[in-house]
Amino acid sequence: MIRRETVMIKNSLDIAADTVEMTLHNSYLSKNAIPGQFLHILVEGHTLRRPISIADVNNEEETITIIFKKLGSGTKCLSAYEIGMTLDVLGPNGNGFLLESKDSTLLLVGGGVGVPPLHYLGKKASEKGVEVVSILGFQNKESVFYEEKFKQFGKTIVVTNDGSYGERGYVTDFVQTIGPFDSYYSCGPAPMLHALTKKLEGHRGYISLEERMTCGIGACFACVIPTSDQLSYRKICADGPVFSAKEVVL
Amino acid sequence: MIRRETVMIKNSLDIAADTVEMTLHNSYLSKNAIPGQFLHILVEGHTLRRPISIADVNNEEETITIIFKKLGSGTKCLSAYEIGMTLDVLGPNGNGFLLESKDSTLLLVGGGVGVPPLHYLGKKASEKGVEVVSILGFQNKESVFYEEKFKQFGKTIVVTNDGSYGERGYVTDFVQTIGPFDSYYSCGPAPMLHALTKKLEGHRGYISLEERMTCGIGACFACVIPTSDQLSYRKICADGPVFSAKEVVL
Amino acid sequence: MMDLSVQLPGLQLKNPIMPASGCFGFGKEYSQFYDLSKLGAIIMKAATGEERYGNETPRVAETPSGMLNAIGLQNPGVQKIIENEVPFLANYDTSIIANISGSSIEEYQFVASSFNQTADVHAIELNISCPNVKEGGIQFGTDPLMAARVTEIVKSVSDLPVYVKLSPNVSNIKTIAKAVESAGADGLSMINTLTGMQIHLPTKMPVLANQTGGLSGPAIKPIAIRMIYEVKQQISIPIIGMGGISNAEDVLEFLLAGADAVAVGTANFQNPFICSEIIDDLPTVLQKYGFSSVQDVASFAKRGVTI
Amino acid sequence: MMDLSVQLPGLQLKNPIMPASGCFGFGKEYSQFYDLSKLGAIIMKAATGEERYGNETPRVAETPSGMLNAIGLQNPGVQKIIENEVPFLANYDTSIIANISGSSIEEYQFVASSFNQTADVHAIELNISCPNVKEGGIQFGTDPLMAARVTEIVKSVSDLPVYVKLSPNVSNIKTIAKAVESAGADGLSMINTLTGMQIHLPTKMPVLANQTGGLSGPAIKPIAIRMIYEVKQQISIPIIGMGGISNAEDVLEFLLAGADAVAVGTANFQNPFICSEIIDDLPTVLQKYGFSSVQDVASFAKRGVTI
Ligand SMILES: Cc1cc2nc3c(=O)[nH]c(=O)nc-3n(C[C@H](O)[C@H](O)[C@H](O)COP(=O)(O)OP(=O)(O)OC[C@H]3O[C@@H](n4cnc5c(N)ncnc54)[C@H](O)[C@@H]3O)c2cc1C
Ligand SMILES: Cc1cc2nc3c(=O)[nH]c(=O)nc-3n(C[C@H](O)[C@H](O)[C@H](O)COP(=O)(O)OP(=O)(O)OC[C@H]3O[C@@H](n4cnc5c(N)ncnc54)[C@H](O)[C@@H]3O)c2cc1C
Ligand SMILES: Cc1cc2nc3c(=O)[nH]c(=O)nc-3n(C[C@H](O)[C@H](O)[C@H](O)COP(=O)(O)O)c2cc1C
Ligand SMILES: Cc1cc2nc3c(=O)[nH]c(=O)nc-3n(C[C@H](O)[C@H](O)[C@H](O)COP(=O)(O)O)c2cc1C
Ligand code: FES
Ligand code: FES
Repeated sequence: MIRRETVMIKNSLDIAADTVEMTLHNSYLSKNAIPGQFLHILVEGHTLRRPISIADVNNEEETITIIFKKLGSGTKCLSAYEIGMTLDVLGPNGNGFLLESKDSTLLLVGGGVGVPPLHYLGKKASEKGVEVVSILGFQNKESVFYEEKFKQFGKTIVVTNDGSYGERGYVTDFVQTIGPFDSYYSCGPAPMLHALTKKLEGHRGYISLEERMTCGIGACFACVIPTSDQLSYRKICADGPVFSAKEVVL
Repeated sequence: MIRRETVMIKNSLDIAADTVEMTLHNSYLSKNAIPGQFLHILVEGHTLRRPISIADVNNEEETITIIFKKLGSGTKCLSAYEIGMTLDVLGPNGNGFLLESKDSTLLLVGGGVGVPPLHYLGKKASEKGVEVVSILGFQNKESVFYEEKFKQFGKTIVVTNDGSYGERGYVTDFVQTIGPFDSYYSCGPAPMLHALTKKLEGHRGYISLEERMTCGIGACFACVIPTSDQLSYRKICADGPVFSAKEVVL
Repeated sequence: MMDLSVQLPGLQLKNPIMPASGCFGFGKEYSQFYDLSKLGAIIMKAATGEERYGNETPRVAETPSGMLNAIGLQNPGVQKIIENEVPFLANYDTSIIANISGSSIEEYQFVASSFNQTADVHAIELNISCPNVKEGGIQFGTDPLMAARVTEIVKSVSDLPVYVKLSPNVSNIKTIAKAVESAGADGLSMINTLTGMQIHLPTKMPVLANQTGGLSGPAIKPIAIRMIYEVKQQISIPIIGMGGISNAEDVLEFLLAGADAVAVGTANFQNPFICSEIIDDLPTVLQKYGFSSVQDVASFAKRGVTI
Repeated sequence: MMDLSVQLPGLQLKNPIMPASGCFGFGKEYSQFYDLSKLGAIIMKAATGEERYGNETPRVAETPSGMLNAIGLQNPGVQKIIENEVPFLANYDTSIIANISGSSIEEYQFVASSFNQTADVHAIELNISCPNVKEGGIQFGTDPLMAARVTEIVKSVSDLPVYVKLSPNVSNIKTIAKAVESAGADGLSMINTLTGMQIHLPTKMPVLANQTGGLSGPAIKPIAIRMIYEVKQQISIPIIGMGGISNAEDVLEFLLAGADAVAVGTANFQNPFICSEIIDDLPTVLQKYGFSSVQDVASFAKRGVTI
């Protein structure tokens, strides 16, 4: 159930270019969040909340980790919050990734700030003994984060657009180099998801989408996306953000 | 000359009901401010700056003291600034009180948050060897501040509207009980200034006025007041806030 | 306990607070946060004759102290709303107001008469202020004659009281208000959003796929207050006020300006509990400023001290 | 150094930034903060035929991301402005624009012809959007015929280019824009303030002595952008854009919407250095979004990519 919770900032760290990792203490959220869900975060001086994915949960410490890029005024302002300060968040929002029970190998494909939700998913899958292979795409060397963490789950390929770190190119250039897998899970910019779902058309896949949001709980119709048959629609905030790759029109 | 300066909050103290004393470090302002001038303070999240009088200056420490009442959203927000934080202020604004060179006895009459500017004036006059008599009016016991400080300058009568501290009544009830004085200087709510200037009609007097301000530097015509002859006007922010009691229509 | 009740045509409100149309869906999502019976009323999202998909995304943008939206009246159509949404809301002890919209007089007529046969709907909010709604190229909401005509026709098919929701995008709101009052409106609802635009610098294109959208939130509050104040002096039907309300002080400001009840829109997105919290805070705020009930504020405003 | 220059009728601007009328007085106060020669132009405070005292105080109020003002055109009258204010500004290497206002066609005519004989004034901004300015009870700024008439008459007595300043308080800004263009306007200036009100809870009265006032500041920016975007497609004369500008990104947003130059109003009150700072920041911002000059942005906007 979505609740409005106060979270306390336990840590805030620059982990890559313009990229901040924040650790938030909150008992309810740490107990209830599943991978792929997001927090809807109120940032002082801003009308609308900002949706940010849950990148990790630590049950013992009762913390949730988020990772976000300083893009516009809201995320810049959020990055200026200091340790010890509190935030007003709604959460956990959205449906989250559901692991297929019979999967033995997963492919994770993340691009930029699409990487964070896949981290918590990979961790959960890995804990269940599923083999996790990851392809992580970033703009350049300075933007890379969490490579070591994904390596703990299994084989991890890092791709940068300019080749300044790892492989050069796009994540889609590398999905063929991976052995067989049962399902893929992906999050990243729309063009990446578009190319990826096309390339992996035969496979069972799940994608997490982004859209400008208002309520974040399914009430306002800000974040709809048409279903593949064009006959209906889904609300990304409430029916998603995770969809089966076949369900919606990208 | 008015400058835009960054000041550092060195101290912030609740000194009476909803009344905050803040000590601000800034070299330029401490060197240049005279009694009766004000700072035009930018408060985060607010379109307009807030005018607040200079209540004291410490030349050695290079600090300025302001005293303000938490009334609306701006002063509430200002009171939440913590020690070590900085403020963007314009200052010193306005003309300030000019001491008549031949005065040997001054009467200061302050009401509520009109008391602060008189403090710095009293201190300066006292340093020059002028005798200072003060009548300070407050709503009630909880609102009284700076009595001890004024007592250091000379005889001080504290008046509260409800009689919960000092004398009961209005400051105007006590101006007759004071011996002879050369000039009076007053700051406080408009009705008080109105009653006082009427009561002391024969005397040389100076009053400091308040009005809603925008620019605070004389450019926008927000804060005008008609002159006594009704033929002209003054800008409170730039021509004032201090006027000869005969100069303007209250 | 302070009496917050308000009597309006067709509406016995326990308090003057209701969520604004389009900012509360059909209530379901917010029912997980608090008991909807607490609300004075609920204004449902706009209903049209048939299902509508609405505009392309992005549909929303953030602005200083406000937001733009161009949802485009997405809704499942009046029949599905009556079948699936009204019964859910009818479980709560609160009044239900149906916001109706259309692209033609006939569509308005159809939607209004559909709700007319629905037991649990207490009033109609007639949205003549949506930018999508034009006939002969003119918006109903900006032309007094058109506004009066659609009001008359909806009144003619409706036994429910009709609150006409006015557009602020007009030169003279008083003329429109008087026109719809003469046409039989039981009340007014004001204001809807102001048309605005934001340009996205990286793409150099409007942020909203629809290019323009409706500006709402605290930014527009001074305009809402002015319009309500102006209109109140010209009419004798009640006004449901809205536009930027985000706390109980704002509610009192609207009541003093001449509103009889208020709706809260954009603020629900920032704080889903806002209507409930405002209802809790209202007695303290009224008392602080010397009022003993909501009716007391209304009488004060009527005595013409502010107006 | 990036080329920020803009050529407009009568105005060779070294950059597109100028303080907006009424928000910079006659420049003197701001000259203590920076060299006014840095500015593209200066728009002076409104001038009327005779000295005006303006409205009672309070004249200003703060609103969410904005403010209300009801200064009421206080000014020393056109003669004193020409004698005392223009010579001071003429010391600076910047263009001077005279904002003119009046209560009648005759007054406009008088003020315009007075400035016409003044060597140092480069253009006239014709303020038809001030709430005080009515003839026959109708504001010039909200009626296309009246707007055209006053434009024609001012043009007939003026050799200076005339920029007509439009009111946003209208149902259809395009109609007014086209009307004044046909009447001979050399350019437009938009937008003036939106009429608003705030009620002071302790006194239960409007904060402003004048009751209503003009809303300005970031709150109205989306409305300004929308109106400029709409109007640009209908006319071929240049637009000086304004309404809520407070940084260089805002300037680029206005240029992309269709403004040829911009004015900065309310932001001067928060930061007296704002125009100077925006001029410093503009090259970096233009570059960041791929532009090599202000002219480059204008060409881009004209190619119709945004418009
Ligand atoms: C379900 C979901 C999960 C997300 N998870 C993450 C994450 O883990 N890390 C991360 O860095 N980013 C994430 N994003 C994107 C993040 O929400 C935006 O980067 C952020 O809202 C931008 O805000 P801003 O104030 O910096 O930008 P501004 O451009 O100033 O924002 C203006 C408005 O647009 C919205 N907006 C702008 N860009 C986006 C976007 N890409 N998606 C949705 N809304 C946007 C803002 O929320 C705001 O309402 C997620 C988005 C969604 C929908
Ligand atoms: C020259 C001058 C010196 C002042 N010195 C002091 C002082 O030393 N200590 C002190 O406590 N107060 C002083 N005041 C009053 C102080 O400026 C106001 O109390 C303060 O601006 C209120 O702001 P707010 O956000 O709390 O109230 P709000 O009501 O939220 O403010 C809304 C707007 O109204 C203006 N405003 C409201 N009340 C006043 C007022 N009384 N005078 C001027 N503007 C007002 C605010 O500046 C703001 O623009 C002085 C005022 C002036 C003009
Ligand atoms: C996302 C959104 C959707 C809206 N949908 C509708 C609608 O369907 N019908 C309607 O009459 N008004 C609609 N409105 C307008 C609101 O009901 C309200 O009049 C306006 O937003 C001003 O109030 P606020 O500032 O409190 O939001 C919508 C507003 C928003 C922000
Ligand atoms: C205090 C004040 C005084 C103004 N006086 C005038 C004026 O005399 N003539 C005029 O045409 N516009 C006047 N305006 C309107 C501004 O020039 C400008 O059009 C408007 O404020 C929008 O810009 P902004 O949001 O940057 O302030 C005034 C605005 C303010 C805030
Ligand atoms: S953001 Fe409101 S429905 Fe998704
Ligand atoms: S506040 Fe602008 S002239 Fe005084």
